[in-house]
Amino acid sequence: MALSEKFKGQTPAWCPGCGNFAILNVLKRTFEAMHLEPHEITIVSGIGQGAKLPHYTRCNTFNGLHGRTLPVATGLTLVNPLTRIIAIAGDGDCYGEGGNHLLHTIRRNPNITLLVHNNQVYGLTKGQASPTSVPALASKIQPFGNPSEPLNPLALAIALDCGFVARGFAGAGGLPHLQKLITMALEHRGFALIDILQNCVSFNKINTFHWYKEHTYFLEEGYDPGDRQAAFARSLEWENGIPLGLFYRREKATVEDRLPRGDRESLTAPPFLSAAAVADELGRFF
Amino acid sequence: MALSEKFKGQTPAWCPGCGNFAILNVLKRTFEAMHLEPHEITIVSGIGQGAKLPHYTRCNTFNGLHGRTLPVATGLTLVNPLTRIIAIAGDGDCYGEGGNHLLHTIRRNPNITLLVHNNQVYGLTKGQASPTSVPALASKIQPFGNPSEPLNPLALAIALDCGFVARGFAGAGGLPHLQKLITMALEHRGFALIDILQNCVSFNKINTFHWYKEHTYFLEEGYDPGDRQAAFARSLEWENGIPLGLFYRREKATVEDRLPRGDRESLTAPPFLSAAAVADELGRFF
Amino acid sequence: MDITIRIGGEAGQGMQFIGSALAGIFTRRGLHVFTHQDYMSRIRGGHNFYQVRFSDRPVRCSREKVDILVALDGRTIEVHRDDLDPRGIVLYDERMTRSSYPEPRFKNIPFLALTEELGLAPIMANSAAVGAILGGLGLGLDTYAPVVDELMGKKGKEVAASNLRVARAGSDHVDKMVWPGHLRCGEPGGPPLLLLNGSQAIGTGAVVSGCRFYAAYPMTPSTGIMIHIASRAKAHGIVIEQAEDEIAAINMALGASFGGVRAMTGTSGGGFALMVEGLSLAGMTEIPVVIAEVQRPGPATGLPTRTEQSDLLFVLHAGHGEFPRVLFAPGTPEQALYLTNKAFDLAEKYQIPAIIQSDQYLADAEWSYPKLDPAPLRCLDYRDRATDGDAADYQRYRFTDSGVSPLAVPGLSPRLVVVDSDEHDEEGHIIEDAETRRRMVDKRWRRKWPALRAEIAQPLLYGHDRPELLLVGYGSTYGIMHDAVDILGENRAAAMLHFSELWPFPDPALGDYLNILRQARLAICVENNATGQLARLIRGETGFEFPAFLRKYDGRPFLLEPFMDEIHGLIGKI
Amino acid sequence: MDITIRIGGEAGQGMQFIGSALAGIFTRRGLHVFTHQDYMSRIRGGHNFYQVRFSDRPVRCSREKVDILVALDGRTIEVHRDDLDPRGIVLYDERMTRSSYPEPRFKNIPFLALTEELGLAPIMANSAAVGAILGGLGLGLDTYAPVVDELMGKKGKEVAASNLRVARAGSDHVDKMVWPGHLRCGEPGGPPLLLLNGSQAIGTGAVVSGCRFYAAYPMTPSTGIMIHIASRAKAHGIVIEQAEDEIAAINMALGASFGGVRAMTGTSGGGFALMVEGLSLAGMTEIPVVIAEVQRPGPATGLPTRTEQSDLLFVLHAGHGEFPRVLFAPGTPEQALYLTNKAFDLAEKYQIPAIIQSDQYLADAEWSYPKLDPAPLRCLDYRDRATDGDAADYQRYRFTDSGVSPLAVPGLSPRLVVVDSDEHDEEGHIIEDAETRRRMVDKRWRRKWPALRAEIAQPLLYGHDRPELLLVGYGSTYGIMHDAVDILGENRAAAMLHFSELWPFPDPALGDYLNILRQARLAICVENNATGQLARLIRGETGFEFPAFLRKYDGRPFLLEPFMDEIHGLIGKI
Ligand SMILES: Cc1ncc(C[n+]2csc(CCOP(=O)(O)OP(=O)(O)O)c2C)c(N)n1
Ligand SMILES: Cc1ncc(C[n+]2csc(CCOP(=O)(O)OP(=O)(O)O)c2C)c(N)n1
Ligand code: SF4
Ligand code: SF4
Ligand SMILES: [Mg+2]
Ligand SMILES: [Mg+2]
Repeated sequence: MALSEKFKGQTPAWCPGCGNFAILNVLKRTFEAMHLEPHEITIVSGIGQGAKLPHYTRCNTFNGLHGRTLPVATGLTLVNPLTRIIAIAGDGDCYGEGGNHLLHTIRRNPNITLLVHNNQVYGLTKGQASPTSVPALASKIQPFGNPSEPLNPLALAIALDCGFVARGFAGAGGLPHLQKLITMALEHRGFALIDILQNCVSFNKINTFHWYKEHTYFLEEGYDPGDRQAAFARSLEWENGIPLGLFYRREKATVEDRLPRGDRESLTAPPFLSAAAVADELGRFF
Repeated sequence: MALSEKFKGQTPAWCPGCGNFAILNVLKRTFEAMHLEPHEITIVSGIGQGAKLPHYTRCNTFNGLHGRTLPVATGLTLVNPLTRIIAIAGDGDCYGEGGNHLLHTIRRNPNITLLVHNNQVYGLTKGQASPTSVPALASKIQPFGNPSEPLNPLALAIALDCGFVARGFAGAGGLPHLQKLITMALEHRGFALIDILQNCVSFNKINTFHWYKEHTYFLEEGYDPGDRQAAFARSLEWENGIPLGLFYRREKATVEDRLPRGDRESLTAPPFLSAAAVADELGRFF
Repeated sequence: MDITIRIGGEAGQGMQFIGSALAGIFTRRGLHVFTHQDYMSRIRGGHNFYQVRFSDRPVRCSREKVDILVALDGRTIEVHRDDLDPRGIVLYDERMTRSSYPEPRFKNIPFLALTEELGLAPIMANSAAVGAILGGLGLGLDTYAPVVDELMGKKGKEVAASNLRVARAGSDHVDKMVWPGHLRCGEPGGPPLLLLNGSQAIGTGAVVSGCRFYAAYPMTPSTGIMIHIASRAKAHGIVIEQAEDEIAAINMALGASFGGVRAMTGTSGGGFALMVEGLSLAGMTEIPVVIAEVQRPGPATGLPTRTEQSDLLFVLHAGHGEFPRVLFAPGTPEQALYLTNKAFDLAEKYQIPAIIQSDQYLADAEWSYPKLDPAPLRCLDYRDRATDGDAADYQRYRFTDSGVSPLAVPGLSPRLVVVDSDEHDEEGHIIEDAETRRRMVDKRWRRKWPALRAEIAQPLLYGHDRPELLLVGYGSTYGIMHDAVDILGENRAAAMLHFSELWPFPDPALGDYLNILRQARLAICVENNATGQLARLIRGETGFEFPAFLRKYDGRPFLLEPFMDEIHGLIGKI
Repeated sequence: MDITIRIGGEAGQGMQFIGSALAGIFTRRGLHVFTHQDYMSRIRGGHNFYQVRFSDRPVRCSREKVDILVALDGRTIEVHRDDLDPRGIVLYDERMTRSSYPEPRFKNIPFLALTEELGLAPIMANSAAVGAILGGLGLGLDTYAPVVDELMGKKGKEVAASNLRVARAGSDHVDKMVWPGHLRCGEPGGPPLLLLNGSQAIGTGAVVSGCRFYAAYPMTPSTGIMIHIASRAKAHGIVIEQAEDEIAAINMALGASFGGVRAMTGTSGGGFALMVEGLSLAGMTEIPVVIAEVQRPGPATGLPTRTEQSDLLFVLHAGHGEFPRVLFAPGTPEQALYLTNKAFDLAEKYQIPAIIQSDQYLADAEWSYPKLDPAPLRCLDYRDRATDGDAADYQRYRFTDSGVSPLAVPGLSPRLVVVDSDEHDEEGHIIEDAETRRRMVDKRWRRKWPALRAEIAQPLLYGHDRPELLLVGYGSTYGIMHDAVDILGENRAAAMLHFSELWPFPDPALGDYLNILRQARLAICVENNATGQLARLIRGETGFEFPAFLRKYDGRPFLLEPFMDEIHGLIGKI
């Protein structure tokens, strides 16, 4: 299916060969397949290479600070139910600078789909180790490699009982699969995390496109994403093959379920109280 | 064993009946049993009720900002190997404000013992929900209870492959057990997390001392803390009994293992370069 | 009549109950009240006090001298006996203080025994104290029941009824005592007054301005604002979110404001420090947001439950890069209410962050008012809430003469709202060229500035209109300066110049304040800090150099008598 | 001779290689060099350039006019052709630019073909460009090999040898061309010069000051400092830690400094915003720390790879509560080196935070120097490193006349080091009483202040000593003001007043600068920002009002010719 002009945005400033192109493409395809209009979507992102994505399509956009994607998206979803909210972040963005927000957004369970463009490196700032970098990754400030263990975002999310935990790959064979994952995530009620393995041609010479292609495989048909223990076990697989797919899913109450008035009407009307209500507020201190 | 004066500090400002007294006592006992001197210990803490603890014993102390216990302790251990470093934090301190540091300190694996005084509430600020509060906990800013799911610190730590993950209870039967846990943690090479259930008489009327007493039990003799899957499974137990004990242990390289010169000599000498070395540094730009 | 009651004891003993009950009863009887609180950063034990000053005339600050000291423990007597007015009295129960005091001004009243005799719990002894005071003052227990009902809230009628019985026992007991005549009230007339503190006022200001989202992380002394708004949230559909940290709080507020509603956050200095990057984000994205910064003594954790005015220059300059902001520092709950409303108005009108700076003293001090007038409130909606339109019509950052571009609501229409923390073009997309950059800086800052500055009120001159003695301050020193001017004004041309709208700094060309400053024989800059931040600001903005300063930085507010002494000392030096 | 070479192309094409190679070769030949970089926030594509100015006299800023434009793509020609000096030339390869230019000043050189002929990879075509320029300038390839060896680092001898072959081909090719005579160098004499940028200078300043710990989170344009220190870490046992965020970075640095070593962190404005609470912690705990704040245009993410001086007042006032700090804004790499050393010295001596403010321009611009003198470096250890003593002897916050208390190392002796973010007593334990609070504020701030202020140098006056035309600035505008004064000084009494030690603000009573400001017929405040922050600071601290301003806020540095034009415009208005 050729892409229409509907979601055509600015020209990407990514390096040729960067995995971000594939993610952008899949996302546009997903929007088209789901018959979404640009104004029915909001992408909230941070700072990093992947985080530039919303400029390269068309939708409502909040391209905020490095690491602060999730609180912005949360504030938005708590008051405005009019758009599907997609949060886009890098591995540094979301697991490094913004790690705390991930923990607590999972606890809140807002209706947000989070796509992490996980290239296992800091791309935009030129190659430093990210929270998911392997120990062998060296850089000018880590001349002898990365001294910390890589963080396993899937295991983390499953430990926090995140309601939708998946891994995709921004590569040829993985694209229809990624589209399916994103579609499912957008249809999931509650917070959905998709960690997307994405090559960085400029700075990650270890986990290259081909490395990912060789090391990943799809979770088998019949895998049951309802089993948290099994999901945890599978999330720990890495050395002998990296599973792709939906690891864990559980529906539960979302933070929006307790919204007082996140409705269309409250957003079309000026936000003011009636004169009687104002008088009541001012008179409460007798 | 009566406590000597050696570790006697200021008079605690805690409420009578607070579980913090028990933790303080066990800690002093542990110091004495391990034949430590006050200057051989550094307690780094944040802000909260539990975080006041170092003032109530005698040791080197860095009582810093709310949430920032672990980075301070990390900076210290990276340059100064002379003391045993204990980090003390509240559940709000460590899992809320400072949540990001917990993730990354586990990845670094420094030689620090972290005690979390987990009373499942914000004590010092008067009873708001903490990251570990149960949904039923109500407060003046959460009049209808706590809308987020409680965070499971043990599952989180196991997911991140933290090398020492334990739970204690600041209560009668739990005290010798807690002392054993703290001793093991101090003897463990690397980062050790002990989440200590602690009653707050003033603000947590749900998880009271008696509630904890009734709902906790010790992990059985013969439980194998080397099995990560099993540890994860046991860490999820709560409703039908809360296990106490060492859930998971694994020895691995610590961040100090890559220290260039964290030795006593470098700390007794002024930090300056020789004249030749200075000349070399200034002449590197030809 | 001008009577000060101070109630002291350990945290958890219930000083707040006694004080609030008294203050509530006094205002219902039409008496003017000023209260302030002094408490430690602990939940039980230590030493706290609550002070209630009341009068038949308005009162705006606390006195040091105490007329009636209520001691719930022995330490209270030790700590406060030197503050007792020579004609003042002490009410205590020797079972609580664990010693008895033979001097006649020490009145041993068996609060505990009176309660026990009624078969009630010892904590109700506090009602005996309230009853005793009301009895002694000759005010009776008429308004006792409704006030305590309200204070008790959910705890129900039965408890309130029991409290009333204990209060009566206290009152009856005092009837048999010698009570100094100058501490009797007569029959106060007057309609009931309102009683509210700074936190309630800011919270109410937010509610009546249509605030729909408040996210914060608990931090003393700012939590009172969140508590007030949370108590009104259900009635008005306000979303309250406890964030995981202050960084999340401000980013949530910006997300919500982007989403189309008026949004706010609040914190104290340490939490504000964590919001600084988010403040700069508000500046760059031109998203309206209101922030309450409630000061406590710093640096760092400092004295968490005490007061200081030491974040003025910090908050004024917070945030990397250059962008306009509004900074207000109300001096009274009334100002806090209207300035919060004005903060929302200007934040939305100019699409900028607006900050209300308060402090622990203002936050917790209660003031009484005959009424709060809705008329000055400004409620205008500046958002573009159209539900139709075309994506091609709309640019979030369209260049306009005013610098203000239309602010649409995402999802309401086909128009796309694109905001960016990077420098951007009119559509909101990232740019790097010099020309667009320059124009966007002009739009965000230069174009908005003149109109924004014109919104700012001149500082308030109270007292003589050509004063020789001038007290100059901002924020919570309003009350003490006002009352001092009333006293000083009896002998000389005295006035107060109070700044509550601090940024944009009031334009001296639009008013007379700079002349007033210059012509005063003695202008004293009064600040609750160590380094004189307002004086520095005024010097920077106007060139005026103060000849004299009055500063306090021990975590406590100014009290009337020592304040007057210091002023007289400064006058003497001239 | 004063020649400017600008090399433009897409990110990733290797402009930096060409520029660095040329600059290195020039300085080895004893030529004075100034370089600056202009790059986008992307890794490949877009448009970047690197500019090298060299001369037989010192040069301190960039010119707008280009003598030799090296175009690695067609866009470079579009963007920069208007900047070409009328007598300037363009070097390009039509295969790279995808069009050819008939005018004689456009020199089509087949960089790619020359490389391919040697059977080498296309990326080495950059060496052909270097060779061509060296050939054209008449400098030869003598110093080519060692410079490229060093640039290539680990990549090994073989690559370097191949590069040399390509360079020779480029040089030979040019030999056959007409090359304008005024762009030939003759035989430069002089011993080799050093070449370093602001980041390297700050990094070196830290290393030679004995810094043992550097924690930071990557952020352009501050990362260069960390890269330099990391490159020296193994040699000197320096611990380098990439923190999870900037909050962690500053808290780690404080933990390390508490642990007994000199510690530092660095970041840009947005990251500094996140460090503000930690800065206040340094103030309260009196733990020495050095912070580099390397500015880029804000607010928020702004223009991440460009330059601005817009964080001055923010950084100066950052942090809740009141505490002393030091703020330096070096104008050159040389100043950056010595002021970093002074920052460490004062941080340790007064137990305060010391901040070095830089910006992208200073960070990346390279300057040449004959040598860097170790003599002015101050290396004194102020810590108490005794290994004996008694716990009872020691109080971390002992009251002293100077306000400075002994700073011991935890674990070295039985003495206990107790630090606290709450207000504390001499031992470091939490207190809440008014009296201790007041005394601690006095200790931390008032007592230290006079001695600290006396450490601060007066601003630098360069040029005429009683100037009628005075350029006033701070930080990275040093070079442009200096060179402008050299030009202006030919016709009039001109001078520059440069502030590099900004806080404590230089005491006007200790020098003559205020008189110089006042007596100048025209004092122009030069700032790379929109709101004139230095002018506001000077007005606040001295009362001096500038009559004229020169500001630039498009993310680019001042360039010599337009700068001179603007000054002449301002002179004309007088
Ligand atoms: C507060 C703050 N700190 C640091 C930065 C600099 N910065 C921008 S992007 C980035 C990391 C990028 O890595 P990642 O999130 O993995 O995204 P990628 O570029 O790899 O897609 C950093 C450190 C910033 N913009 N803000
Ligand atoms: C930056 C910052 N935000 C908020 C606070 C206020 N604060 C102090 S302690 C605390 C929470 C205490 O809860 P917890 O960590 O669980 O400790 P506890 O008192 O329950 O032992 C908060 C919110 C602070 N000191 N600093
Ligand atoms: S640096 Fe890496 S992540 Fe960034 S655009 Fe280039 S390839 Fe993609
Ligand atoms: S409030 Fe709770 S945690 Fe704090 S001291 Fe009291 S009982 Fe302990
Ligand atoms: Mg990345
Ligand atoms: Mg707690």
